[in-house]
Amino acid sequence: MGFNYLTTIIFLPLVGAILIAFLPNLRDQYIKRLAAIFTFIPMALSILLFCQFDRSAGAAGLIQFEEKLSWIPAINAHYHVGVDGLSLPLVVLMALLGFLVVLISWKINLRPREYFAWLLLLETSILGVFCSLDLLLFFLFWEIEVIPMYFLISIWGTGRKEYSAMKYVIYTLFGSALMLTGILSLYFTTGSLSMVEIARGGLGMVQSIMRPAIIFFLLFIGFAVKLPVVPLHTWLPDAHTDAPTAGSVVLAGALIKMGGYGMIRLCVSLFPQVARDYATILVAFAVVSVLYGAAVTLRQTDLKRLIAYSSISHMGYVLLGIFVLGEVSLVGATLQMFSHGVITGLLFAVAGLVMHNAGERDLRQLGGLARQIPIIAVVFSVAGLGALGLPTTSGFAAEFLVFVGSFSSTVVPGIQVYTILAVLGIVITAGYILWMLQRVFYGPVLEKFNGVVDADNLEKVYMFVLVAVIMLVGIYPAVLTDVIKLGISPIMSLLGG
Amino acid sequence: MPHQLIWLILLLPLLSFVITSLFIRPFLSHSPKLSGYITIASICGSLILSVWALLEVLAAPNHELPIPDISWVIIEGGVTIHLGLIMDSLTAVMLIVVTVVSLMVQVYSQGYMHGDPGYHRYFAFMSLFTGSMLGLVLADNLLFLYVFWELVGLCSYLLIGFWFHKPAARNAATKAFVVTRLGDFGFLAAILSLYFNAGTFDIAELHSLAIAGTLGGAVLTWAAIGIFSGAVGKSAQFPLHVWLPDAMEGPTPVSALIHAATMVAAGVFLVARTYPLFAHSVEAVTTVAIIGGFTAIFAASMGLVMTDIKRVLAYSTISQLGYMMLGLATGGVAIGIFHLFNHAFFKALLFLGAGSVNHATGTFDMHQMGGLRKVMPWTYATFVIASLSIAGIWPLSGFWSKDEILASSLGAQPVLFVLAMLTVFMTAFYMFRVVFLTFGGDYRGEGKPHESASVMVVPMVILAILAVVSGFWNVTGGFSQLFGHGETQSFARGFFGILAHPLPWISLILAGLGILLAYAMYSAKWLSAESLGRLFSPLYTLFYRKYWFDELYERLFVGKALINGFFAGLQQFDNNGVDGAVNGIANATIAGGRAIRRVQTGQLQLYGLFIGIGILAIVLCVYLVG
Amino acid sequence: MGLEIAFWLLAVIGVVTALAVVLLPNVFRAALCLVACFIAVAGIYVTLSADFLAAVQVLIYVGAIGVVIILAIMLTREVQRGSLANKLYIPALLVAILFFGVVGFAVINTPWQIAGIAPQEPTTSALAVKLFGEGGFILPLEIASVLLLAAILGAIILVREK
Amino acid sequence: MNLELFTPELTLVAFAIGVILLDLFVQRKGLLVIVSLVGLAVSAGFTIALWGGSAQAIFNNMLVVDNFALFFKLLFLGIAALIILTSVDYVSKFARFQGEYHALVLLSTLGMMLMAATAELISIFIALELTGISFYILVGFLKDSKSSEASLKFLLLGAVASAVLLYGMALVFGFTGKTQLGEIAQVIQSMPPGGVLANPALILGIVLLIAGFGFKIAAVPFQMWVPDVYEGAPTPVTAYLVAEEAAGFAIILRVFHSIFGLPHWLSLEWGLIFAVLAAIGMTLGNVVAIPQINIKRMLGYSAIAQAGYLMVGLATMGFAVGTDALGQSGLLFFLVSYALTNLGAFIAIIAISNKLDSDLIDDYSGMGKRAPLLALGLTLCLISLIGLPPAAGFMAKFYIFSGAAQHGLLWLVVIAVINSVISAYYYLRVVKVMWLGKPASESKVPSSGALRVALALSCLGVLLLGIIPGYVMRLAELAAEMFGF
Amino acid sequence: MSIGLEHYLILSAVLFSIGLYGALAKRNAIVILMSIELMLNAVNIAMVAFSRYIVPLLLTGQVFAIFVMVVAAAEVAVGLAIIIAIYRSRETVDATQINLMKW
Repeated sequence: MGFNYLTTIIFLPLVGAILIAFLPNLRDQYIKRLAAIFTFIPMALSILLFCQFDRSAGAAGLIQFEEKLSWIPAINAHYHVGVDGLSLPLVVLMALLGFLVVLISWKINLRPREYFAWLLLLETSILGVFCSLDLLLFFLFWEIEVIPMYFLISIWGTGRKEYSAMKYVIYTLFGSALMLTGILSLYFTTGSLSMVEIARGGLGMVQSIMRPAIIFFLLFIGFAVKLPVVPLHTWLPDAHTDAPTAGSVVLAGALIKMGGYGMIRLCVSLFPQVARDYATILVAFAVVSVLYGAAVTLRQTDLKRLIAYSSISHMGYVLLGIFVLGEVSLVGATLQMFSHGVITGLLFAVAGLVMHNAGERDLRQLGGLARQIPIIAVVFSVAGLGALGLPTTSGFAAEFLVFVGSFSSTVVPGIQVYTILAVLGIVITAGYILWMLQRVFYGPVLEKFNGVVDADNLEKVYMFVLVAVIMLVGIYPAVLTDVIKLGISPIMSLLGG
Repeated sequence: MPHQLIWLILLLPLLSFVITSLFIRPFLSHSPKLSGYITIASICGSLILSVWALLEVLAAPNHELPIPDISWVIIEGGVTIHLGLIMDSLTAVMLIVVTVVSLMVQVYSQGYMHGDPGYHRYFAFMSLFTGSMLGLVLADNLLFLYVFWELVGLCSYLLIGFWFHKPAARNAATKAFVVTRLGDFGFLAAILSLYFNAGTFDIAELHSLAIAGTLGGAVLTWAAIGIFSGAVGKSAQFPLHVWLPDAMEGPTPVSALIHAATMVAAGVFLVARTYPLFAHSVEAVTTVAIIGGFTAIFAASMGLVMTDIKRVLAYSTISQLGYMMLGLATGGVAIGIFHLFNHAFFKALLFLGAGSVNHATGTFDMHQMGGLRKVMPWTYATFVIASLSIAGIWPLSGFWSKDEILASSLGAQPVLFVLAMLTVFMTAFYMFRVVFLTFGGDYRGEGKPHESASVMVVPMVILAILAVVSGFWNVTGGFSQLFGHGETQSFARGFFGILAHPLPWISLILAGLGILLAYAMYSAKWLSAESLGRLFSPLYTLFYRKYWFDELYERLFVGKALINGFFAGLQQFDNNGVDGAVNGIANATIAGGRAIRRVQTGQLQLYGLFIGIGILAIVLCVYLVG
Repeated sequence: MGLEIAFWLLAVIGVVTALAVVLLPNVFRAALCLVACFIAVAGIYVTLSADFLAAVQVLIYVGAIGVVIILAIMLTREVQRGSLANKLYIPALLVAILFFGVVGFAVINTPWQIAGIAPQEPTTSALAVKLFGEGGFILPLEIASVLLLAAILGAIILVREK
Repeated sequence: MNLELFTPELTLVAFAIGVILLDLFVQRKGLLVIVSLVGLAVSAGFTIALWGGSAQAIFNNMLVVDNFALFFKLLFLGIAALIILTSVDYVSKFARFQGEYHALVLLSTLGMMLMAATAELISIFIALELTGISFYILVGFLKDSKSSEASLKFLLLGAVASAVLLYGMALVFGFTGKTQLGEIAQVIQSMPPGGVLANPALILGIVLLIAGFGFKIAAVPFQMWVPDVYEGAPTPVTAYLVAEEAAGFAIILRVFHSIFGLPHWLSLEWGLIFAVLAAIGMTLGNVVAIPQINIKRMLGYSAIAQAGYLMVGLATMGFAVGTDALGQSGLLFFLVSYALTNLGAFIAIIAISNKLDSDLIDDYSGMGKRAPLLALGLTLCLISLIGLPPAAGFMAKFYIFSGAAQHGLLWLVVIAVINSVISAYYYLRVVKVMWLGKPASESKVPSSGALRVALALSCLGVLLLGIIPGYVMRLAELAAEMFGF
Repeated sequence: MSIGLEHYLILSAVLFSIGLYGALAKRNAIVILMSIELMLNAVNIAMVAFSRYIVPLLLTGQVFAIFVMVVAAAEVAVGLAIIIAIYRSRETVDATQINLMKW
């Protein structure tokens, strides 16, 4: 394995960021091209990775494309990256979005130099989170993301952007603070920072020093803030709403997936027993998130805010899928993370387009745009239908797997009831998605929007790509599930399931 | 020919969808007709294949053709989901229904949609729908079926909202989708629980398990009821019937195809498809019967008073679907499906007729019509045939299937039988009310109506023929035979022998009375509709306001209770409760900072004092603790 | 016996003058009391048979520090304005008393390892050895010299005009 | 007695005096800067030369030369060098006292180096006072009202504190009859194990020592001088104060590790005290820093908070059993990264306020436009102060907290991490003002080469410590293990 | 009873507390300085007493005391210098007036 794929994928955007930030007198166009190049290569590589990934059953639980070298001997930390079935899809997702958001931001003309620098730095950090197998490295990447996001929201955002940005930072830091404590406890109880080792070694000795449940929840809260889980969710609507389009896309598309990923990677894999013990409560939280999120979404009148709230509900499915601790449900949860990433990413992208072109974001003021901007309307509808879990979109495949998995879970008593309640969520979802669609695109054609322009070719490109991904995964999910299950099966063996 | 070809039946229309939407619409929009032709061609292909399939099935020993599966998702130790087709008599019949009606409608649409800006879109959706509908009837496992189930729902949504700039249309579309989704929720839950208990999505396996009894008791009942709730949603049965009348906002051919002949019948089909599950649960089957019977008369009652021709037809559809449910529940698959089979043709025909009328007069309000029989004879003739057929007049197709349903319901549920009989009367009445108001008397609207173009008339004629003859299939008992029960008899014997029984006569008489009443009120004007309306004014308003169900659901339930009530509360809680707490903590910290900094007065001796106090505090703590 | 009397006498003088320092409103008098207190302390040293130290005390404190302080008082013309207590004197008093209590408690309740031997006298030469001799406190001495250098620098810088 | 172990200090004295004399003759004051830097460099050279050897003691065990001391000496020399670089422009404010300024910087460095190295109460006290007095003077160097006020407060409170410290030393001395740390340790450990109350004087002595040293390290409740002094002092001196704090920690570490390290019940005693003080300190500092409008004052409060984090290391040392040096090494590493970060921040502030003549945060509005690089540097340092990667502060916190967590101080760690969340709020406020605020004027903010170099150096250091801290951590470990009392 | 270590220690404690009070309670900066001198003297008494009673032959305490005196002198010098500087700029040495910087 000569070529260090992952390192390249992770750090190319960083290199790009540095170049963009410090190269003297760059013209805006070059900045954008530079950004495009330095995100396109990682995307291409990640797709290459995806193709090269060993899907044979023998590869179950194997870390592939692993790179490991000593980093901080003093605390026995390593630069240790690698992907397995669990992280690979998310890496691909982020790399994909990473490139597309550059296209999405093509029209940014306010301080582009800083903008794209931050954007690329952000991509590096998220990719790093998904790739790193060393707790310290993981946490390092996890924290790096905060600052770029802060700037993206507070400078290029809209509305109460500074408030939202600060809120985002404080919330995230709060979560990661507890997470840090958890990681530290994990470190000194096991003496290791390697996720692989800890997972393999189990936590026999932890018992003696401190209750694993404490560590589990310290970590869990950290991830719960990101995911987000009601009632730790209130940063999300503000941040998503006030962030610039690209910011929202990354936030919803990849960033909040770090939470779900962390839960599977750390909480479940390292503490199977604790997860089992507390599954019921966590599942209850999941159902609450689903229904509560959906209900509140139904009340939103701001285009982006509505989409933002819908994320809460959709991430509830992820939580459900994770903590019913079934193989199918976990696969479903991972798939849901991917599919939500693509779908909501697209939704935000198109919503941003609508707002940019029509100059209006209040659903009560919008209407009839399907006549003026048919292409955007079609794409928006496809994304929306994906969000409401229509078959042949990835959303359906993912949610269905979650449902099947959780319904037949053996861990949580009375899980059927929970599941049914969660399923009820899709009805409400249909409600608000269609309501949004009809408010924006249907109804009498309004004079004031006559000048509104439809998507240009650049925008068509990323729309088409995302739509294609949605449909592909929806029609033939095996393309992902075959990979994901390889990452999940070892966890199942840990769970003794 | 290899049986894999059957995949083509559903793939052809989907293909035409892809072609029209991805290539023709963007690149060849200047030649609108093209997409129509492609659609028709593809459906023709499906039709031919369907006929071939039907013949194959008829030939096959147990009326079933094996078709290899395709694996969709496999998670070892988890789920294994295959996609496969089932090709049995039920499917075969449904295929014929769908393809034939669809084809007719497409041809008709050539004329009806002529010059509409959304011409491409229309045919794209239409072929998508046809493909999905065919997939729905072909699917061999519940998941796959559910996929197409949702897709047809989507198409219905898209086509109802086809004229999206009409607020009524867009609301109707959303309403239709959400209401059916509500039913689908039950369906999905049922699928999950079935998978949980039986470990499979495959319908055949489920059947065998149900028959073997390994799958039974409450589980089976609930699963069956869950499935039925899906059917209730799609087939607009009570209490989820409210969406169908509004759905009439879509183009009329759409109503003919989707909201009369095929999609709404999918509910009936679903129940038939999973019939063994129902058969082994008394509760389930009774529920179906009661809902069906009640819906039949309930809907009919509203059909009596509507002035919008399409809405009358819509209610009649609901009522007829109720019949089918009733037939399924009481008489088994064959009877229910047979009515579905016949109904598809004459109801489609009725809608096409309505469409043709509307095309001529530009309205659906029957008060704006009248006297059209002179100007549009073809439409008139076919419409009357269809009306007679739906009214169940011997020997038209409606008679045969309806008769069987009545017979079986008499055997099973006398009460329901009575309701059904009343419905027969009502049906005859409102249908001929339409006939007389529309075609009888003199023209009340403005403009000069004229007969529609032949491209629209021909399909109607074909359907009219079918509406007459389709019923004959089971005169010999051949249809039931196909479903493996009933014995065959000579055509002549069945054709006339039926009249030897009393039951048909009762229904015929009731129907006749209905027609007579309609004639009396709306043609001969022996008694005035108004006075009658005044006479039964409470009843009239009750019917006319649709039992206030729309108000109940939309205003009260969804509007007040949920969205503006509970959800609004949640939102308040979210903003003030949860988020308020968050901000509260933040502000508290800041306030704390402001407060504490006051201690730093700049008095150096105060600082010194703190040093002293600090020392003392520490020492005392240590002494007292230690 | 003489020792006791001497101690008590000096102690009383010391305490009284000290109190005077912190209580007298007139700065000038306070300064004088301070000097007196220094002298009393010097006496205390004598009773502790630290003759050289006593001498140094007189030289440095009385001679140097006392004079400098009085000089400063003159410079700042604070005599008339007097030196009053600030608002904090009550808590200050409490703290002082409590502190005394604590120290007293500690001192009384601690088993000191008292060596019964008589102290060596005279101390001057011994101290010289201690400070400069082999194994003596040379390091602090050197640091102290640097410290004084710094102090002189500082005094100059701070007092001189810009 | 081999004096080469004493060369670093001697060099400094020589150069200090040299600078003073030179000042009398040369006109180009720039020369002083170079000479001082050379002095520091030479001294550092000697220090490095001594590194790695086993612990030795000279001046009959009053001065110890061990890795611990050398580590700190290097730290102080480095800081001093940066400070002198930083002051290049600023000294113009000191009119004709530039020579004295540099001399005093060198002398104070000497004092701190001695603080880190002395192992005998009297010497410790004198070294402490040398440092203290030099700093009193430096703080008052501007001689304007604010500066003198700060100096007076610092001096009077410092004097009280050192009186208290002396009293503590007196009690310890009286209790053991020794002033050598080593001998004192022997006496205490030879004592029969008894309850605390058996010898209250010792406990009182310990507490008074904590108070005396606590004043230097800005530990609650002896920290109240910090904001005023930070605000009033000349900015380079304010930056320099971090070194004094570090020196204070050096002494505390040495004294408490070697004298009171054993018996364990004793170390638990003061370990807990430090833990509690740490918790209060960080919370207080962070909370009160929020409403500040003067950046120097804000950083003063933040210094209190950081001292709280540092004391987590002390507490850890108290709780650690046997030879476990995690607390110390964590503390040392934290000190290095904190010093670097703080310096970086102040260098940027100096550069900016040289032009603005204001320390108000609001006046930093739009610095992102007017001085992008300065703003970037300041931002990096503030991020590091929050404790976010990829800056040094992150690693430092991780390291020091891991030690604490390891010795059952999880509660303290939780408080600490929550605190760093609070701190993000006010640190980021500065960042926000700089990058989001609209500039008061379009004019760029120039900065001298020396400042740029200093800023670049410290930022580089911050980044390196944040990304590849391994080497420095190793040094810290060596230093922490090599305690020759 | 004969005079013992405790007596001297108590005396030093008394003087120290008096000094502490003065340092905390007096307005005049110079008096504060004086009070601090008192505290230092108190410490010295303790030192010498310890030296006398604990280690009669070593005189360590006396050495300590000498150094304390040196430091005291230095502090006084610098302190007064600062006070005078302040007095120049503000015409007052009242510690309660010296509170430009607060909060």
